[in-house]
Amino acid sequence: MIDHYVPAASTFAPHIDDLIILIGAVVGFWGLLAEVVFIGLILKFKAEPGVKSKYVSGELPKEKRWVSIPHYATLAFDLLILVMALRVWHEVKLEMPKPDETVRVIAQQWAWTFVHPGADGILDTSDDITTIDELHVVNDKTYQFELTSRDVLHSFSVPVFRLKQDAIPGRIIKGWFKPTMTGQFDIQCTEICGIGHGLMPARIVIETADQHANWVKANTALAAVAPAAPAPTPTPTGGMP
Amino acid sequence: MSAAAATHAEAGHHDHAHHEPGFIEKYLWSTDHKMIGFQYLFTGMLMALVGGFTVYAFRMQLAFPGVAVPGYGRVTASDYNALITTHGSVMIFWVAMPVLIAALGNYLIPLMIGCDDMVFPRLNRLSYQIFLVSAVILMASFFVQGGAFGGAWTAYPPLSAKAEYSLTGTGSSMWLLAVALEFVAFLLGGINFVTTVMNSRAPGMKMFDVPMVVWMIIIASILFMASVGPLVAGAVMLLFDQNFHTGFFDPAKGGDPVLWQHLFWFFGHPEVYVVLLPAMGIVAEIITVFSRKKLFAYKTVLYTAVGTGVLSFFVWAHHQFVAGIDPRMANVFSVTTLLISIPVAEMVFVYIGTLYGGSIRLTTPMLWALAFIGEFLIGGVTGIFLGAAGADIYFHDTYFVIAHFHYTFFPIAFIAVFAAITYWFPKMFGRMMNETFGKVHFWGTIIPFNFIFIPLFVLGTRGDHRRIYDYRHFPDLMKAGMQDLRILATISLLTLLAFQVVFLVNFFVSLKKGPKASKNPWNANTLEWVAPSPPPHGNFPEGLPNVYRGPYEYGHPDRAEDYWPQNVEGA
Amino acid sequence: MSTAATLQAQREAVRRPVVPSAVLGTLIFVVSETMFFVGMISAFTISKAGALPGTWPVPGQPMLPAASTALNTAALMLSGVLLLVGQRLWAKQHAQAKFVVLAAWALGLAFVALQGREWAALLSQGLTMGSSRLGAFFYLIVGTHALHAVAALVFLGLALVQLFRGTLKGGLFFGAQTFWYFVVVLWPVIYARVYF
Amino acid sequence: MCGVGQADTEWAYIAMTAVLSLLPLGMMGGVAFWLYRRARAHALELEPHKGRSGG
Repeated sequence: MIDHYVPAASTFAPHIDDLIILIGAVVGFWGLLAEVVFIGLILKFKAEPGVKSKYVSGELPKEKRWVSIPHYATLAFDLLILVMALRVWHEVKLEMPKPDETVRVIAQQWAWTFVHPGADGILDTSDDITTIDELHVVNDKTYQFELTSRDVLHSFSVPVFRLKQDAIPGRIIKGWFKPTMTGQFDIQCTEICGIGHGLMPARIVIETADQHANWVKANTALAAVAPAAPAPTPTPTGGMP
Repeated sequence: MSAAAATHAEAGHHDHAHHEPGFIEKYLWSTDHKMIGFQYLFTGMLMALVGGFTVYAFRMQLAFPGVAVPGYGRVTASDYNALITTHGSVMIFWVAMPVLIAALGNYLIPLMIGCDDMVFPRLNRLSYQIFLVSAVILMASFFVQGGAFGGAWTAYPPLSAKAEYSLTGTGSSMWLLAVALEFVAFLLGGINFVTTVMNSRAPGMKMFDVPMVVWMIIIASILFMASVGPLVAGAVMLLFDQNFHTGFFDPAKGGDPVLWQHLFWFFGHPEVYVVLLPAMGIVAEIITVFSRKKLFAYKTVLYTAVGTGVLSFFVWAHHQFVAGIDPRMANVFSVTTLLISIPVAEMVFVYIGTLYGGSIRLTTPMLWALAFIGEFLIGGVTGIFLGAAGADIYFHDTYFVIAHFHYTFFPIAFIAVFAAITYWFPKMFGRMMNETFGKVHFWGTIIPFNFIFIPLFVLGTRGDHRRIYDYRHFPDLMKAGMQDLRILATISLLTLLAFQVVFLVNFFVSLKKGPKASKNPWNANTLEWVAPSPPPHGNFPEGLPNVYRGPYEYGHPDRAEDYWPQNVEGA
Repeated sequence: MSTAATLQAQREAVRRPVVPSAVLGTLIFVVSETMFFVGMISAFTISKAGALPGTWPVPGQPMLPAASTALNTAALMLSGVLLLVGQRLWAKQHAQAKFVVLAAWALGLAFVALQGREWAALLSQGLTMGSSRLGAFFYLIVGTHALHAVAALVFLGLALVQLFRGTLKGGLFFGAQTFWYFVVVLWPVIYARVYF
Repeated sequence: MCGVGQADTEWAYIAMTAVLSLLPLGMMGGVAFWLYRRARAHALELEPHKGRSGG
């Protein structure tokens, strides 16, 4: 339903979609039922000359049932939704699978800086690749991200991953994702961060391992000989499967 | 002389050359609760125009980015932020709160509990004056250097704390000062409401004879007063951060930006129920009168309202699921958030149950009250998506959230208020409103309203996020059809705004030329209908009414008439 | 005019409240005020808990004089107790009441004065609102408390003047007392949380 | 586990949550209960000075 418009490109994205559909089904059914009963009652009991309204206090147990039964139904369905919602929540935010690689995401007014670990796969070494507004990851690899901000609050949102996390200056917040599809998608800042908030688009590029290796090689070489010859920026290919 | 003339003079601001002595004492310095209610009502209506104009300007920008908006000009990024911030703060703090609680509370409480005035009338006057000052400060912030504050109505630091981040140093301090003053005003008002209802009820009126709307305003006031303290503390701290270089919320100085969010939402969530409950109360009054039915399970409604109030203190962190708080807290707050759906849903069930077996008259106030139930239900059920932590990861800060809370706040701040104004207009101004105009306005508001926010639900599920002034920078958000949905929402908004002219015309023409209203045009039971229309100073010239029964005795089998006013003696 | 008279009589009959309106109003106000202080104190608690190791107490900043403030605290507590005694005596229309209340008021004034001296010392040692988080919170919380203390002393002073003139009514005295008790009861909480 | 900032502030946040949420309810509940008792005493036409110590 949602992935028709926004592709589901991470391992947990389909679970979030399923949860949304489940909630939609439950509340949609009950909400619609309530609306139908409500409108039905209005139509059925429209004033007619000579017909006096019924005198119902609603205090008798027999009458109260009309409220208390839906009340328990609400409780039961709430519990169902809760269990499902918290399962997904734990998967996305509380569990941390062993990452294959770590990327650093630094937000500031009004750009994203991404630090990739480079060929050795370790951050804070000399072959780290730093990019602005473009994050390169490999399909099917588990990533840990370290999110921070240089000035105000920002929020790191990748709609295709169904992932969102606020960035807080002075703190490093960790999270994870595992892409399941190659392609280029939006990264958005979803926390208002000043007048350039609407100008903070970034892209995530999900590549195959080979494409990524090429990109790493090109950029490492670029970094090493940077003053000499600015090599053409590699344009990673990749599209929707 | 009459209240109608008084408010007209106040609203029109052109009656200064008036022959009656002491214009200011009479209309601006009055301690009469009705006059103070009108002052709040008209200030609120004026601020609603400001809120309406801001939404017009930024919705036009969203539908037609970069094109000069007629009547405003080009909306720049900083304008856009100032407009959304002002829209949010004005609609909640300067429209919903003053109209629902202060205006209706001031006007209705003494009349409905059968007393002549509030117990602290001068405190009441002071409350309005502080409120007016706060509104003036907020409006003035548009004209200072840098313009009005643009950090959204939630004002998260460090953006709101430092001028070099927000670029609106003066504007953000003025915004904060205005909000803090506004809270002081409502604090004074709230003390008054609770004390009045405790101590000045008409002879014979027991606690369970108090009409539901009065109960709801009282519970809302208590909620407000118990939750506002931490936010005022936070506002003081933020003001110090802005102006005296303290570092309460500044991570560079060891402060904690998330702390503000806790202080803000600790108030911010109860605030939702602070405005919801009075709206629910208004609807209870109107649906009982126009379906000629006793309110289904009066005590249940009361208990669910108290239950909602209690639970509302435990749900606030659901605004912060992805804001960097401990993710384990989401377990607790998801549970409490879904639990609060139970009392609120129960209240809606009770109202639906009240309709059963009634003799329903679809007058304009009744249409508004019924629309409130129908639309609020949609707002309520869509909240479940956001309270469920797992789904909130995706929906947080998207248009889904916007659509959801407008499906709650629009019914609260406008639908319920229109219900209240059309219902109590005869009492307030002594004249009837025009029903045809009322119905045109009703349909002209309800239909476009749904066409504004249903597209926004769709946009939200497609990942459209909030507070972006130009979506053309985001390729994924400009996919097929998305801009069309934005245009649809904007055109619906324009339609909705246009139909408000019908209301204003109806309101002001009826004020002058409407047919005279009798004491009790709707055959209602509650005590305000015992007083003349409009009530004079002191409310009950024939003496305070004695109360013999609860407020909802409609269709009693022992009576020939289908209503039984609270003050009429009888077995 | 007879209708006005009957109305007045009726109002008197109606308003035989469970608790006087002044009492109830003050009580609600105090509840709100308590939440205001609790907001600040919990903010302080979080900020202190979030300090990195070695940054609390703030290096290079003076320590808060917890020991000498114990004296201020004692003065304030005694003032509260004396006011309670004064209230009892006043209720029994005892002649000594006014002197007891005066003593309570003077002790309250002493508290504010001693606090002022402490502030002057801290300021001269370099603890200001902008110098550190401790300074910011200290002056914010203790300063707000001091403002409340001054306001309460003003009201209590008014009541005291009326008491000596013999024109004191219950409403003012009750309001001032409630406010003063609030100031007194709040202080140990602040003292325990902020100074240590 | 991920997403946590400074671990030391956790207990403080939880304590703050508890205090901020429970205290107003406790205070309001206390006032309501006291009023209820006063009202009952009032209704029974007991001596008006009876409940005075509660103030």
